[in-house]
Amino acid sequence: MDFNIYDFTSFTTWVHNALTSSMSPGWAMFVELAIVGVVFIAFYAVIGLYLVYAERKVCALIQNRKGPNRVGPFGLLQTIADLFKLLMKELIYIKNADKFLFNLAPFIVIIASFMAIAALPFAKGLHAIDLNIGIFYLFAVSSLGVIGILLAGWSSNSKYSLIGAIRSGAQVVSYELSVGLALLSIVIFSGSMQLSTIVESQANGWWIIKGHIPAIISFLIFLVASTAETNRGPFDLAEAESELTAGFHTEYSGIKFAFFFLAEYMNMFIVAAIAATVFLGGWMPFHIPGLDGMNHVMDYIPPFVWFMGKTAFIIFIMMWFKWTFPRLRIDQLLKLEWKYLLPLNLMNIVLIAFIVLMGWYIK
Amino acid sequence: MEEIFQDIIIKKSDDYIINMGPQHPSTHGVLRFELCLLGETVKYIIPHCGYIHRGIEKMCEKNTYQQIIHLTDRFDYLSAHMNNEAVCLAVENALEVEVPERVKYIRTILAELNRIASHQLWWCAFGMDLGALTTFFYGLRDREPILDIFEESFGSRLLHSFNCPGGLMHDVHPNFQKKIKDFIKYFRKILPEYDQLLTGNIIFQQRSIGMGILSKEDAISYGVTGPSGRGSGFKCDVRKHHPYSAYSKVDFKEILYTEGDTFARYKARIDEMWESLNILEQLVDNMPAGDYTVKMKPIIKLPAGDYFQRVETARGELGCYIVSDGNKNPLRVKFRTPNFSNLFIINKLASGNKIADLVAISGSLDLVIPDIDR
Amino acid sequence: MTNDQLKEKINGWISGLEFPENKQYLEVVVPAESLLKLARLLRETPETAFDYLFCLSGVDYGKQLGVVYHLESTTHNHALVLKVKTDDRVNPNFDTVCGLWRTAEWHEREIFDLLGIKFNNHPDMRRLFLDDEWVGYPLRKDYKDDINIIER
Amino acid sequence: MNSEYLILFFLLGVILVGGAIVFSMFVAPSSKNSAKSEPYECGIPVKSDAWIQFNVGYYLFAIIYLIFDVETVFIFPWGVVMRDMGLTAFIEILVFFFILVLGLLYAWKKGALRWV
Amino acid sequence: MNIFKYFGEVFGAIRSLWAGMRVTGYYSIRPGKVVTQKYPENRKKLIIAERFKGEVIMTHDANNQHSCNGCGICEMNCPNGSIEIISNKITNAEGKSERVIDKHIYHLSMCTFCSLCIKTCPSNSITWGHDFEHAVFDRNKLTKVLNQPGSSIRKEIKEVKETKEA
Repeated sequence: MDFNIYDFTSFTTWVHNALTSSMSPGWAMFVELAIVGVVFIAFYAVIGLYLVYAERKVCALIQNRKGPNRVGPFGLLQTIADLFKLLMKELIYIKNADKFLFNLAPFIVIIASFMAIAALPFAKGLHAIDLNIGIFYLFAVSSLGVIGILLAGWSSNSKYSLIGAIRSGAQVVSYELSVGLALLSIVIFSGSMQLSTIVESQANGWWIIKGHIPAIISFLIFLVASTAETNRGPFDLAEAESELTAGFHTEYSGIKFAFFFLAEYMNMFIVAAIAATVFLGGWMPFHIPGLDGMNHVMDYIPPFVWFMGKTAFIIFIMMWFKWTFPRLRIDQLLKLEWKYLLPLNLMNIVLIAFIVLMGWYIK
Repeated sequence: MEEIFQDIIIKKSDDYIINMGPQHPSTHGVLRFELCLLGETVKYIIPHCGYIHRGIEKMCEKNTYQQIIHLTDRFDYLSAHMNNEAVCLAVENALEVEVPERVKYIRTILAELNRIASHQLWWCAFGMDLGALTTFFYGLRDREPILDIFEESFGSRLLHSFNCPGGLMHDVHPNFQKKIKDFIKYFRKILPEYDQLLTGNIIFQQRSIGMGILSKEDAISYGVTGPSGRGSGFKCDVRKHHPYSAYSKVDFKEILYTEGDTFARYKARIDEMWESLNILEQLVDNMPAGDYTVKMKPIIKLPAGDYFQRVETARGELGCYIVSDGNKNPLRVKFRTPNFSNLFIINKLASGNKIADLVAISGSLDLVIPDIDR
Repeated sequence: MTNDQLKEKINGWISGLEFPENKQYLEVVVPAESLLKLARLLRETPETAFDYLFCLSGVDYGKQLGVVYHLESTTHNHALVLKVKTDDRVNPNFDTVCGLWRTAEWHEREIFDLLGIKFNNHPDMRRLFLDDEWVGYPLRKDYKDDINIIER
Repeated sequence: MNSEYLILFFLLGVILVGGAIVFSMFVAPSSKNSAKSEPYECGIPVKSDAWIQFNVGYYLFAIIYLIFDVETVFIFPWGVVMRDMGLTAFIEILVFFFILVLGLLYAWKKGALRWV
Repeated sequence: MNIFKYFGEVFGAIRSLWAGMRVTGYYSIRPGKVVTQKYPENRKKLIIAERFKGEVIMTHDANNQHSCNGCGICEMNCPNGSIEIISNKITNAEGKSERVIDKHIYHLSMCTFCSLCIKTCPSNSITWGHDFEHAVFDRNKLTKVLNQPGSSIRKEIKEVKETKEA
C-alpha cells in the first residue's frame, strides 16, 4: 500500500477499504468512528496540554523568566502533572447553585470546541468532515462556547461569576460579527465556503499575499476579533482576574475548572487554525512563482507540518498580544467593535468586492 | 456644612452589594471595598479597613525610642527607610542633635532609592491591575538592583531598620557609590521602555485619561498627598517645602500635574522616578566623608513636650507626632500615614465609574494597606 | 503670617486662650466649646486660610484626653497646632471638624475607635479598625487586655 | 457520511468531559462543609442574591447584534457568487451595505452603542 | 465626524500597540535576558551579602569558646522579647562568684531583625548569621540556643573585664 505524508487521501481510503472488506458495513463504520474518535481525543488532549505549556513558556520568556522547568526535561511534562493534580482535586458544589446548568456548562464549552475541530483540514485528505459550508459551520460552532460561559457564570450563584458571564455575552456576541465578516472577505476571493476548496485555491499563493491590502486588513481584524471571541487577553473581561478574581469560572474547581481552561486553549487553537487555513494557505507550502528550486524545497516539508507551523505562528502572535497589553474596559471593548472594527470591515468588504470585480488581485 | 456632606453614603436595602476584598487580587493586601453596583457601574464604595491593624502606636508607647524604629518599617513597607527617618529626625530635632553631613547625604540617597523601588513596584502592580501582566515582572526585575544595594549595605532587602536616632546603624558598604552609579545608568536606559509598554499604549491611555478626576480643593481637603495629590496640582512635596536631611542641597523639580485624573497620577510617579534619578546623581558623587553617627546616650529621654516631623514617603506625607512626658518611653506616638488619608477619597473618585475603573483608580492611588491600618 | 500675627489674630477672635511653649509650631489650647468656632474662623478667614489639616491625633495624657489638630495653609505656608483637652474620661466629646476638612472624618473615627472620644455631629461615628463589638478603647492608658497585651 | 461524524464529535465531547468528571469523583477527596459551599465573595458572607435584574445595556448590544448577524448570514451566499456575478452583485451589495450602514449610523447617533 | 481623524486614530492606536509589542517581542526572543534562577540548585552559586541578616548567631572559636558574659543588654534592648538569657552564678577557682551564661535563648519566630541586640552588645559576642532557610515544620524548632553545648567564656574577655572593673 502506497501512502505518503503529502497526501492522506490514499491512506484514508485504504483504511476504509481494509475495514469494509474485512467486516460488515455496520461494524466497519463503527470501527472507523472509534479510530477517528480515539485519534481526535488524543490529538485534542495533546494540543490542549501543550498549548498550556507553550503559553507558560512564551510568557515566561517575555517576562524574563524561566517558566516551567521542573517536571520532565524543560518542564515538558508539567501540564500533564497539572492535569493529574486537577483530576484529584475536590469538586466543590456551591450552595444554591443551579446544579444542572452548573454541571452542563463544561460539557458545552468542550463540545463546541470538539465540533469545531472536526471541520479543520489538517492536511491534504486529513479532515473528519469536509462540509461545503465549512466556514459557515466553523463560524456557527465556535460561537457555541459562549453559551457554556454564560451558563457557567449564571448558574454559579456568585456575583463575580454573573458579571463575568454577562460581560462575556456582550463581548462574544459583538465580536462574532467581525469574525464572520473577516472570513467573508476570503469567501469573496475564493468563491467558496468549503475549507478544502479554499485551501486548494491558495496553491499558487496564500490569500494574504494574493489579496494584498484588503486581505491583510481582514487578517488583522480577524486576529483581533478572534482573540476577543476566545476570551483571551487583552479581551479577557469575562475572567478579568484583577476585577472579578476569576470571572465566570470562579466557583469551578478541579477537573471542571480544567475543562474551561482547556476549552480556552482549544478555542485559541481553532481560531488560529482557521486563520491559517483561510489566510495563510492551510497546509499549502509557501510558493513563490518562478523560484522553482525553493518551491521544491518547500514541497518537501509535509503539509501537516506547514499547517501546524502556521497555526503555531498565529498562536504565538495571540500570546504576544495577551502578554503585552492591558485589558480593555467593557465599554471600550464594545466601542472598538462597533465603531472601529465593524465599519472598517464593511468598508473592507466593499473594497474587496470592487477588487474582485476589477480583477485586481493575483489570480 | 451640609453641602459638604452630600457625598455621604446612604445605604438602601435593595442595593446590589458586592464585596471586593479582603481576598481579592487587586486590593493589594487585606482591604475590603463594599461596592454597590448598578450593572457594571459602581454606585458607591465603602472602604473597610483594620484587617491588619497591629496597634503599632500602642506598641510604641511601651518601647524606647530606638525600639520604635523597627516598628515604623512595617507600616509602609515599601518606603521603610523614610518611615525610619521620620522618627529619627523627630528625636534628633527634639534633642537638638546635629547629625553629620555624611548621614544626611546617605539618608537622602537611601530615601530616593527607596522611592524609586517603591514606584517601580507601584508601576508593575498598576499594570497588573489593568491586566498587563508583563509589567509586573519588568518592574520587579528592575527593582532587584536597588534591593541588592540595600542588602549589601544593611543586610536586608525590604525592612532595613538602618536608621537610629543620631545617625545610622553602621556605615554603608564600600561598593555603595559604584553600585548606585551602575543602577542609574541601567535604569535610565530601562525607563523609556516603561513608557513604550504602558504610558503610550492606547488601551492604557483610554482607561486612564479623564478617569477619577480629583480636584485640587478636594485633594487638600481630603489630605491626599504625595504623587496622588500632586497629580491634582496640590503642592505638597515635603522635600521641597519643608526640606530635611540633604534635600535643601539638591536641585530638583516638584512634579505637578493639574489634570487630577488617573493618568496624571501615573505620570507624576513616572516623572518622580526620573527626578529621583537626578537627585541621586547630584548626591552620590558628593558624599562627604565623616562619621556615620553621633554618640547618643544608650537611653534616650526626650524633654517633655510634643514634636512633629514631616517627611515625604513614596506615597505622600508622613507625619510623626511624638508626645513626650520626659520618660524613656513616649507618652503617645501618632503616625499620620499618607495612605490613611489617600484611601478615603476612593468613593469620591470611583463612584459613577465602572468596576474596571475602580481597580485602575485604587491602583493609581498606590495604596499600601498596612500603612492604612498601622 | 508670622506666628505673632497669628497669635494676635486668634486673640482678637477669642480672648483668653492659652499659647503654650512650642519650638516648632504656634500652639493654641482651645476650650472644647469654642473649638468649632475657632476652626471655622481659621479655615474661612482669607488671611489665615488654614485649608490643610495634615494631622489629627488623639492623645491620652493620663488624666486628660485631648485632640491635637495640625493645620497648615497651602496658600500662606503657615502652620498652627490646635489643642483641645477634656477631663471627662467617661464620655468625652468634642465638635467634629469634618465639615471643614474632610480628612477629619476618618481621623475622628480612628480616634473614636482607639481613644473613645466622641465627635458631635459626625456623620458616621463608628469604629474604624476594630469590630463594633470590641470592648474598651485600646490607646487609653488604663486599657487592659490580658490576652493580647503581654507586659514584660 | 458527515452526519455520523458530527454526532461522533458531539459524543467525543460528552465522553471526555463525562469520563473525566466521573473519574475525578472516584479519586478526588470530598468533604462537605457549609463554609466551603458558600459562593466566593472575598471571604465575606454573601448578603443578597446574585440573580437580579441586570443592566439593560448588555441586551441592547445583543439586539443590535441580532440584526447584524442576520445580515451577515445573508452576505455569505452573496460572497460565494460574487466572482461569477460581477457588477450586478457589486451594485447589489452597495445598496445592501448602504441600508446596513444607515442602520449602524442611526444606532450610533442614537447612542445605542454608548455604554451606560 | 472627521474621516481623517477617524483613520488617524486607528493608525495612532496601531502604532502605540506596536511600540509595546516591540518591547515584549525584544525580550521574548532573548533567553539570555532571563533573570530568574533555579533556586535550590544554585545554592552553591548564591551571592549572600556579608552583612546579610539571616539570624542571630553567637560566634565560637576553635576551642568552643564564646565571649558572651551574660550581661543581658541584648535581652533588654530587644523590642520583641526574642532573647532570653538564663545565667548561673558559679564560684570560680579564686573563690569569687561570677555570672556564667547557661543558655542564650533566641526566639527566631519573634525576631524582627532590627539589629539592636548586635549593635548594643558590649563584647561583640553575637552577630548576624547568613542562613536564610528558616522554614521548619515545628514552631518550637525556631527557638534556638545560641551558645553551643559545652562552650565556655573566652579567657581574655574575662581578664579585660576584670581589669576594667579594677
